[in-house]
Amino acid sequence: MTLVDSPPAEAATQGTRVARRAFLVRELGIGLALVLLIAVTYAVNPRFLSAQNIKDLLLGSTILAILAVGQAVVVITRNVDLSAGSVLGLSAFATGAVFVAAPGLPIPLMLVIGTALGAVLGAVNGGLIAAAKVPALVVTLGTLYMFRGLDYTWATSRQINAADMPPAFLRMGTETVLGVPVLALFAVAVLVAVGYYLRHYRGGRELYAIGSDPAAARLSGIPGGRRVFAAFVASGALAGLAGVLHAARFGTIDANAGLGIELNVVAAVVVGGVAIFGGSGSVYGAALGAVLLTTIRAALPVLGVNPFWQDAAVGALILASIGLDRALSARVGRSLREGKAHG
Amino acid sequence: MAERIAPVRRVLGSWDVIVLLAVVAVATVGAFTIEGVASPRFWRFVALEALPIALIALPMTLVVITGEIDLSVASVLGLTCTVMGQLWVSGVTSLPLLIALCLLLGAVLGAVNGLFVTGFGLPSLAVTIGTLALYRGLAYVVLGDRAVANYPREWTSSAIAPIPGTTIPWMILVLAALAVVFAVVLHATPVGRALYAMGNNAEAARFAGVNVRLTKFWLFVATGTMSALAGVFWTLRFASARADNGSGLELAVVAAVLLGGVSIFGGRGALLGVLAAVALLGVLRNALQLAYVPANTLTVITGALLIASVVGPNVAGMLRERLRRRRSTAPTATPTT
Amino acid sequence: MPTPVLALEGVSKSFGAVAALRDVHLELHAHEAHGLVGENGAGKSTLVKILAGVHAPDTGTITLDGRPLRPAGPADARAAGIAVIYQEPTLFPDLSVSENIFMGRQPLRSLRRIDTALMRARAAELFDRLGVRLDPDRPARGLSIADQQLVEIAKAISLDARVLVMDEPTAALSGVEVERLFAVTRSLRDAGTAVLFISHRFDEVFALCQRITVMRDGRWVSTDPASALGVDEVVRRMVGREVSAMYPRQDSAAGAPRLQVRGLTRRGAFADVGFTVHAGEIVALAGLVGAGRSEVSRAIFGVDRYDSGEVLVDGVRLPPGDIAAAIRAGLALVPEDRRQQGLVMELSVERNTNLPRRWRLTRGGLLFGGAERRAAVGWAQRLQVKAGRLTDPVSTLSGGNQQKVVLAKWLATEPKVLIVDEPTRGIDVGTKAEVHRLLSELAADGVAVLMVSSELPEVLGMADRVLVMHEGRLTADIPRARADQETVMRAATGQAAAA
Amino acid sequence: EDTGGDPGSETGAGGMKTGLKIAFLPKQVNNPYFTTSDNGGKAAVEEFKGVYSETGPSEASPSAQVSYINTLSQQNTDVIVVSANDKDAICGALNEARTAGAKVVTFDSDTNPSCRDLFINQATAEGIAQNQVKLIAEAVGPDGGEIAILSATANATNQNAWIELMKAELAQPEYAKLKLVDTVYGDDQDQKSFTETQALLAKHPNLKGIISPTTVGVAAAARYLSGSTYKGKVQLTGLGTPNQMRAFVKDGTVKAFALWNPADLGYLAAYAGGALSSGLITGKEGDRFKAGKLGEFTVGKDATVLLGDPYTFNASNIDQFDF
Ligand SMILES: Nc1ncnc2c1ncn2[C@@H]1O[C@H](COP(=O)(O)OP(=O)(O)OP(=O)(O)O)[C@@H](O)[C@H]1O
Ligand SMILES: Nc1ncnc2c1ncn2[C@@H]1O[C@H](COP(=O)(O)OP(=O)(O)OP(=O)(O)O)[C@@H](O)[C@H]1O
Ligand SMILES: [Mg+2]
Ligand SMILES: [Mg+2]
Repeated sequence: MTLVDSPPAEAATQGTRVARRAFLVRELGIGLALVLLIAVTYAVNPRFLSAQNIKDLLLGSTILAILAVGQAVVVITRNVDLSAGSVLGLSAFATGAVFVAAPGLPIPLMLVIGTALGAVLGAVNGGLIAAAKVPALVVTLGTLYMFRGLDYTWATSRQINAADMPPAFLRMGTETVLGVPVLALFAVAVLVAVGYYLRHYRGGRELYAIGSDPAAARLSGIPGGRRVFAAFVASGALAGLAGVLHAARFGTIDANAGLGIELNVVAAVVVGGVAIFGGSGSVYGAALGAVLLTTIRAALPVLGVNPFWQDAAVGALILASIGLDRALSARVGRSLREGKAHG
Repeated sequence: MAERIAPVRRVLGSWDVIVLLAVVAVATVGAFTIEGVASPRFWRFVALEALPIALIALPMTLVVITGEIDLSVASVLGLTCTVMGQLWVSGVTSLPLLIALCLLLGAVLGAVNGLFVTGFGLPSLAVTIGTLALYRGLAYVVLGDRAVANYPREWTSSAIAPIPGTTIPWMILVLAALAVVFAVVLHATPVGRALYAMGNNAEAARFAGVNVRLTKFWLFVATGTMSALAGVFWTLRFASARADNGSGLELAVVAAVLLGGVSIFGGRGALLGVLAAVALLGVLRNALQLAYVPANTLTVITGALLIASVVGPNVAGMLRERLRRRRSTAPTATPTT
Repeated sequence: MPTPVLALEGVSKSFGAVAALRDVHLELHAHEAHGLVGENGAGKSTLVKILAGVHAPDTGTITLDGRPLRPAGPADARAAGIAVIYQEPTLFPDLSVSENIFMGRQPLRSLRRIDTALMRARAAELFDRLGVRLDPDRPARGLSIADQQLVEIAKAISLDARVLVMDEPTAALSGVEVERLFAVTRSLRDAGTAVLFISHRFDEVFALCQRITVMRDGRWVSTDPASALGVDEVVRRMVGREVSAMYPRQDSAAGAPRLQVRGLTRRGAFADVGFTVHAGEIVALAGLVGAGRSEVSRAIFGVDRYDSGEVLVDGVRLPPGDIAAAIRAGLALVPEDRRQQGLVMELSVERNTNLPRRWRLTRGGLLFGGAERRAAVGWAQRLQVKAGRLTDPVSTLSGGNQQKVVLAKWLATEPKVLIVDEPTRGIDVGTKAEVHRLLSELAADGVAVLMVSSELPEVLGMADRVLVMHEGRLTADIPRARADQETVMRAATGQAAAA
Repeated sequence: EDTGGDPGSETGAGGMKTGLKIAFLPKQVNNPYFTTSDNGGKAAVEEFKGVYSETGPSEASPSAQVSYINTLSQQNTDVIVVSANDKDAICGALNEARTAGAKVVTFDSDTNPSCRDLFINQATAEGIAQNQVKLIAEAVGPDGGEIAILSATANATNQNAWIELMKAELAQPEYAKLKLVDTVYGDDQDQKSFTETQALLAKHPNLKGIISPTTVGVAAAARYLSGSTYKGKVQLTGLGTPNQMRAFVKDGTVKAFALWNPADLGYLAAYAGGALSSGLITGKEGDRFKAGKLGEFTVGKDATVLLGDPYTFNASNIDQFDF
């Protein structure tokens, strides 16, 4: 026979309240940082919030935000997709090439084509990772090279200029609805859709489960392989979409589109409070992270920061924000344990 | 998980040997089919190119085995270069002193990484993405758009001077010596055992008296120092200190480490394989360049190799299972970052 | 005899060299709880995993209601109506407790969206039924092992399955929790569920089960009505020999003070804990689950820092929070959570055994394979670790054998002070007696043993003195002579004035 | 002196050897500007029956370029025509190649004179600086105002030389009304140049004009302006290719911009290399050589050959060009 127990439950619940509040703060923290940054910059130079500049900020964030959402979906499953930049590059160039071949192509169809291309490339990643059971970081580092190489080989230093693409398409890159750029609307739509799915659908929750403990996920009968595969297809598709939007916004496309952006994306996701080891975080946070990074880059010159200091500043910010995030989750952890303990 | 891991591990165990054979194969085939591969100059160039990557790959291997990663190495290299240049123009004219100061700087930069990772318990992937930007940024702060190039001839030539009677740069000997040190530490000392242990389960390692944080901290310091050494070599070889020196090198290093059979999850891998992988990438790249293969194709090949390096062993492992007609389906962790 | 709900016929399974199951058969009937007992490594969990669809049998058939069943994975088995509680908890630390329970089966509302409110409500219901007080919204991270096990149980019960399989569900539970579990299980059984129950505690098996199957070395040995069996008979069939005394405590003269703990305090865990363990003494640290005993032992060993107080070994003060120093001073801790804290699962038995004393095995600062192997072999044999090869990863060993490796690894350091947290949790009778013999031998050799245990018979059977903790404070120090159930219980529930 | 390979002995037009192995090594492949100039070189090499090849790194870094220089010298190339990513970093490799028998001609971006035989200068730095400042002054108009420069990478040799001279030029009394307030770097990346432009305008409310002496930068800046409210209010000029700029000249974003003809640049470089390797010239001041359709050129001091003055494109003439 064994001894008797009396679990201190009230303490526990009170502990978790703290926890939930802190998790809220998690996204809030980034939001506040963003507001603060904008406020300061505005104080220094009011033109920072001119209609034109706000539009530019939103436009600037759009592509990174879409990539970040896709990346977050993957990171939540305790994986990573380093090939996002190369996928964007391929799809952006494809957009131009297709328009050169078929100038009359309807724009929605083009969006579909780009997204589909991205999805296929994502499927390559996901297939290798899920079927061959190999680490995502290695595979996507490999496809980062391969996709970019294919892009180069295909483009053979051809550049596709604004003149080669339908004006309507390029207008989409700058047009606004009630001051909000069309592209930004794409980003918002994507964000809300993905966010809602992850929160309110079984498939979405299972992604979190897989990231939280892959082995346990398997024992609970979650089709880990299929889910991870899907996550990479999604990430690829979003990168593909981002590619088309990139073409619309920048008008000129060469094989270098999105070169080296992958680390920015991962940074945005991490800054956005998505745990790099999976299981926690939200796409909203990731998107916020993307907006924050873009705003910083836009604000530093306005603040008169010497261009040579800008990279340093961005690096410092990344460190600061993951530090903050850690501090918060540490507090959560403590509140949980002490909620459970005595004295 | 176990029954999947076991056979895979057996293949991986010999993986470094496989990579080594691949190097030999490429070299021999190249020597007969591609004009110039047989010549000593070819190997001199390969050596010069591989050196900085190899230097950084040594400590990086240990870092990855403990389950961490350092993406800031190339930025450390760049920052060291600029500081070296700045010191030189501002009148530090003793090479030993310059080198000492640079290595010190590297150690400090590594220590900062180490502090963030072990002190504040942040994921190294995130931290070093941050310092990747930070250190590169600081490099621009130091030299801005300037490039420092007016080093004494004897310095620059001594950096790439060959071993008397050969075409092989003498720095290879330095690399070899360092490689032996790292290999012994990793494979034949209690420290090495601890590295593998903490790479698999840091908590259990801690309960067994391993000072996980301190060990990792020093590994990051080592990585910073070696990156700085690579930076010094870089500066002297190209006789030019610029803020963008060696940008993007981190991926090359990580690629080599992974191709060398080190598990990105930590806990598995060997130094021999990594060095072989560095050589393989170097030889392959130069040989194909000689064969007029365009840069873009080389990029594709690098990627393909990387993927093969992980898919190969795993598929081999699965096939072994099939052969054993073990239709077992134990839980296998989905790949993690 | 009615046709069984679930039947295994000639099932075999081997992992590489290890034959975990050989031609095993088993029949589970509705309205019946079926006990499965066997030594560590007998193949119980493997059998469970085959029922759960985790492993596919190499040979043999499973039939459900007379129809052949070939689950492609856990999902299939669950769909077929088989609910399983695995030996190791399988929770998602980042997700809420209620989501953990309903993962993959969350109740839905319109547009196939998850009905969070309903899910929370159902979870709360389950916890009431089990008499557990847990906040369904609480993340699983940070749950004690006991609480984790309870969530697992809630998960299994929520399935309303035809067959309920439980692999050592009680290993981490305290008396009340076990009683509630049994109450619920009985009601399910009476409602027609077929139950398979695995445990190393015979009192539980006999209390719950009508039929008992014994396994040995992966083979089926016997299946009989519980009424027709006695504990001794079961033990004999399990072990294949008579088990010597369960508590072979030879008295050893208590020597000089070895471990001295003074005023140890850690905010939120324990306060002002002070005691002394002498050479050759076995001191038990008893108390309710959650009394803070593990915390104390962790603090002593330097895993956790403490706010005040001091720890001395042979009169020498230990630097707080420095495990390496503690080990050098001759301290050893067999931790509570062996998988997480005791072992490096992917490393070989050998590497695990040598880890704490890797420095002592060096020659000229270097390690040599031969020395390591010899060092490991000795202890593996002494504790009769069942493993294919010493170079196999520990993850391939059975639960109990993994525990033996943990013991081996610490005994190998030849400690002056040995702290064992729940030393026999999840260990079979044979090994249990073995472990107890080991502990008293060590004591006889002058080792000071501090034994954290929730099993009163073990406490009373082994200890020279019994320290009792209640809510993080030391409430009693009872010499062997006066130690009996009531005194310990009263102290543990805080009814006794501190001794 | 041994030319490394064995170019066919019989000499062709103008005493130029045939079968010369001439390799173009741009700052980076996948860059349209260099593709145009290299194709110019290709045409020339075919004219004098040489063997043309183009190779190079996919990212514009000196170290990568060095690797390709080494490869070329191992392939016993007769002439290496290179645009330097760094004026010092590739010197060692170039000299090693020269001792192995190759002739080195730099174009577009020079190295130290000590490590090449000839530099083909697209236009004197002075010429470019004067042209650019003149264009922006005309565009901004008589009452002047703040102007800024959008450059390529912070380390680009030629860019920095031009910027220095522009500053000198702006110091002239006739430009007193123009005030250079900022210099930013687009790293010759379309996207970065684009966002840098946008930052410039946010930072300097009174900005009247931008000079972007790089094809990538000026195109990006033009595209940003044409899609923004600043179109027409903020003037832009720089060095750009007609095909990239056509749209923006037509929609009025850009009044005029300049460039030499990159195809001609490559063409001339190839001929110069051929002449060197055929021993027709040695690269000393005063040497003269024929460059096919471009006629005769004279080697200036520092072994430099000047292509000519930058050519100014505007709405009236832009449609006559296609590159
Ligand atoms: N995944 C695996 N890979 C290799 N061998 C395994 C694996 N799982 C179990 N084994 C072996 O199969 C045998 C039976 O293990 P199992 O876990 O079924 O024993 P058990 O009866 O559950 O013991 P315990 O009571 O300690 O839990 C053991 O010898 C073990 O080493
Ligand atoms: N890993 C953990 N994270 C958070 N809280 C924990 C953890 N382990 C234990 N606890 C909680 O800390 C309190 C003390 O746990 P501890 O295990 O020390 O008690 P104990 O007396 O050792 O009980 P046991 O008999 O389980 O060892 C318990 O309420 C437990 O729920
Ligand atoms: Mg078991
Ligand atoms: Mg405990």
